[in-house]
Parts: sequence; structure tokens; C-alpha cells
Amino acid sequence: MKLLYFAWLRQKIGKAEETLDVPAHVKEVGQLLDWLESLGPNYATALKERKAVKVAVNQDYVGLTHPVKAGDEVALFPPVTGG
Amino acid sequence: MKLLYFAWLRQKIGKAEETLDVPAHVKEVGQLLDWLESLGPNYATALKERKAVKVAVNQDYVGLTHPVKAGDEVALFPPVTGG
Amino acid sequence: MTVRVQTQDFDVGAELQQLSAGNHQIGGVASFVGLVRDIAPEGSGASSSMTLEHYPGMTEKRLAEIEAEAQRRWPLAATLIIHRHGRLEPGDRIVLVATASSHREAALESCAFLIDWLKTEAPFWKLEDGPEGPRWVEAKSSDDARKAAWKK
Amino acid sequence: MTVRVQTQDFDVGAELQQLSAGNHQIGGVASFVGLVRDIAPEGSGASSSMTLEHYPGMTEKRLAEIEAEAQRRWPLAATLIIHRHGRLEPGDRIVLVATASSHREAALESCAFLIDWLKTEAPFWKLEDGPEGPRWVEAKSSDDARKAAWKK
Repeated sequence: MKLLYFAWLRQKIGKAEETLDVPAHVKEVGQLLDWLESLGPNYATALKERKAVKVAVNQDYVGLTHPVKAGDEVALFPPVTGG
Repeated sequence: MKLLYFAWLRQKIGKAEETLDVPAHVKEVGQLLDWLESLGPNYATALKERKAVKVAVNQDYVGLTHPVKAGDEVALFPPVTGG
Repeated sequence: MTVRVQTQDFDVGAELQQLSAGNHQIGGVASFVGLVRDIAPEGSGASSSMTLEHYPGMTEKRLAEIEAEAQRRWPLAATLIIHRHGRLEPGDRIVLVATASSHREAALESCAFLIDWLKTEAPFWKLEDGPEGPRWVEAKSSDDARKAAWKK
Repeated sequence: MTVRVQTQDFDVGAELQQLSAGNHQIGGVASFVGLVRDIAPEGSGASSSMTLEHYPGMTEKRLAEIEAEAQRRWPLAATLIIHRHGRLEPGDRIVLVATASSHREAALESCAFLIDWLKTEAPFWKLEDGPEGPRWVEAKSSDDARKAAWKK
């Protein structure tokens, strides 16, 4: 699974992207965030305030119960501020 | 009193402007329109449909009871269609 | 606040550039450009020109009053109205309305307000060269309705 | 329908000209230009630059979807969105949204709709050089409210 991080999520996690082998029990976005939090204090800090984390799967906005699977592009970022 | 006519009111009356000595009993816009109608068939035709005649006195929109006096600039025109 | 009534065309990019030039508190510039539509029937080979008549003096006065009303209603850093008169061809620019503000909402709403009010208040009249000869364009009740909606 | 995401500046006049070029059914072109505001305290002598980060690929996709939604809601002859990313200085253009229609109401409303939706949907993030160092701009609840108002 390809993970992308933007803005302060990128800064807190300390990388812009990575490819991870996600365990079999991770089937939804919410489970993915829980698992990422366990990877280290940088992830835990970045994902602490869940309301501030937006998720896109294959470039579409999704909710916490959206399914994720190997091969997906999953992006995590704060609320957008362009325009 | 200086009279100005625009658009189809100008065409129907047959002139763009004129200066008229208005009789003393003409004190309001409505009375002015009644008096103008009496000046000839071109005026009568132009002013027949009163709802389609807008009036400005000294370049401000006014209603039929607005006072008029010698020296005023009175313009008659159809509803505007710019922009 | 600027109002110009002229026969010449105008350069939209240059006008918008100038509206915000030097003021770095401006966050947004909204604009509306009105163009002459070709009302000749398709395939007729004809093209519909038009002539815009106006009331010199009152036009500038009304446009300045409409601008002042917009300035009262919204926090605007700059406003611009340019309206042409005389003979115009299909595709020609007729009018430019532009507003600049630190707030996007103020710029967008006041721009719509200005063109809606201009349509019903500014003394211009369109004479269209239709297929059956010149014809004075009739005012639309929908324009009055749009203006009235701003009273709320 | 055109979407461009780029680091370079754009020529507003040329873009608006091209939007309506050759289509004489277009009666109005509405546009909004977003500019970088200087947030440095007055008299500080400082100037506040910013850096716009985005999500390449998803940005273009979301902007195209927002344009398509506007086309579904209004009769539009043409639409354009240009959004810059990278480093920008106060007064620099950030975004241009433009819509062209035979109807002025459709052009004005869809232009406001596009910028409102873009603000809450397009994956861009602003990093401002504030007086106390770089700071990620926080999303405004008023932007969400403006977007939500279009659902009605």
C-alpha cells in the first residue's frame, strides 16, 4: 500500500511517502490509522487529533469505514487551505 | 424647462431634446406628461403607455407626483436595458 | 472608485491588474464582463450588431451612486465600472464590473450586486439590428427581480 | 472545461479573452482572482511570503470534478480554473476561476460556486512565513459554511 502525507502531517511523520505492507486485519481506513499510530511516536503525534486528518483513497475523499487493500494509494492530510 | 427624450421615446417624439415654456398649472411630473400629450399626435403616441415611461428630474429617478419647475432638466425614457 | 463611460474598448487584464496594484491587503478580485450576443438566426449568414444609447451625465451619476451603495454594503478596497456606448458587434465587450476586497465573499457578492443594479438603474438602451430591422431591446422583468432580491 | 495547476503566473486578460473567443452566444464572463495577502504586521518592514503545497494528480482530478458539477448545475459555455503552487509573494496571483454563459446569472453564480468548492475540496495547503516563522494556515469554518450553502 502506498501512503502519502501532506502539509503538517508530512512534517510530523517526517516523510512525504512510503510503501508499507499492511497486516491482513487492516481492512478499513479507521483500522489503517490505528495501525499507523502504532508504528512510532512520530505517527502517534501526527494522527493524535483524528478530526484534523482527512483521508483520500485512490484520490477520492473517503470516511473511516471505507475499505483499503494492497495496491491502494492512501493519502493523509489536514483540511485544505488553497484558493 | 429642458426636456430630453431617449430611445424609442426620442424616435416617436421626433427629437432628442427641446426647451419648453411650461404653463403655470403644471407643477408635477404627472401634470407635465398630460400637458406634453396635448402638444401633438407624436407626443400622444409616445406617452400613451405611461407604465413604459420612466422620468428623471435633474438626473434623478422620480415618480409622477415629483415637483417640476422652470429650469429643471426633465428626461423621459423607456426602462433601461444596458449592461 | 472609478466609473468610465466610453466608446472605446478596454483591456480587462490591465484594468484588473491596476485595480489591486500596490494594495497587498486585497485577497480577491471579482469581475464580470458583458459581451454582445449574436442574436441572428443560426445559418442565416446575418450578424446582429447593436447600438447603445445613453444619457450623458445621468449615466455617470447613477453608476457612481451604485458604486457608493456597494461600498456601503461591503468592505471594498476598490471598485471599477466601465460601460461602452455607440455601435458594437457580436463578441464585443459592453461592460466591465470589478470589485477588490480582502474578503472573497465581499468581492463576489458586490460584483454581482453592481451588475444587477446597473442593469436596472443605469440609463442605457440597446437598439439591436435584428433580422427584421432595428429593434429596441425590452427590459426584462427577471432583471427587476434580481435587483429587488438585493433589498433583503 | 480547462484545469491547470502550475507554478508560473498567468495572464488574466488573455485567459478571459480566450474563454469566450469565437463563441458569440456568450453574454457574460464572470471571474475571480485570488491574491496573496500580506499578513506581516504593518510597519514591521517584514513581508509575508507563502508556499503552496498540493497533491499532484488528486488536485487536477478534484478540480475537474468541481468543474463538471458546475456544468451540471448551470448552462455554461466554458469554464476555467488555474491554480498555482510553490512559493508566492504578497500581491501574487494564486488562483483564477472563470465561467462563461449566455446568461449573466449562470456565469456569476457558477463562478462563486467554483471558488467556494475549490476552497474546501482541492488538496492545497498554504504555509505562511509569519513573523514567528512558517505556519500552516488553518482551514476556516466559514469556508465550510459557504460550501454547504450550495447544497440547498
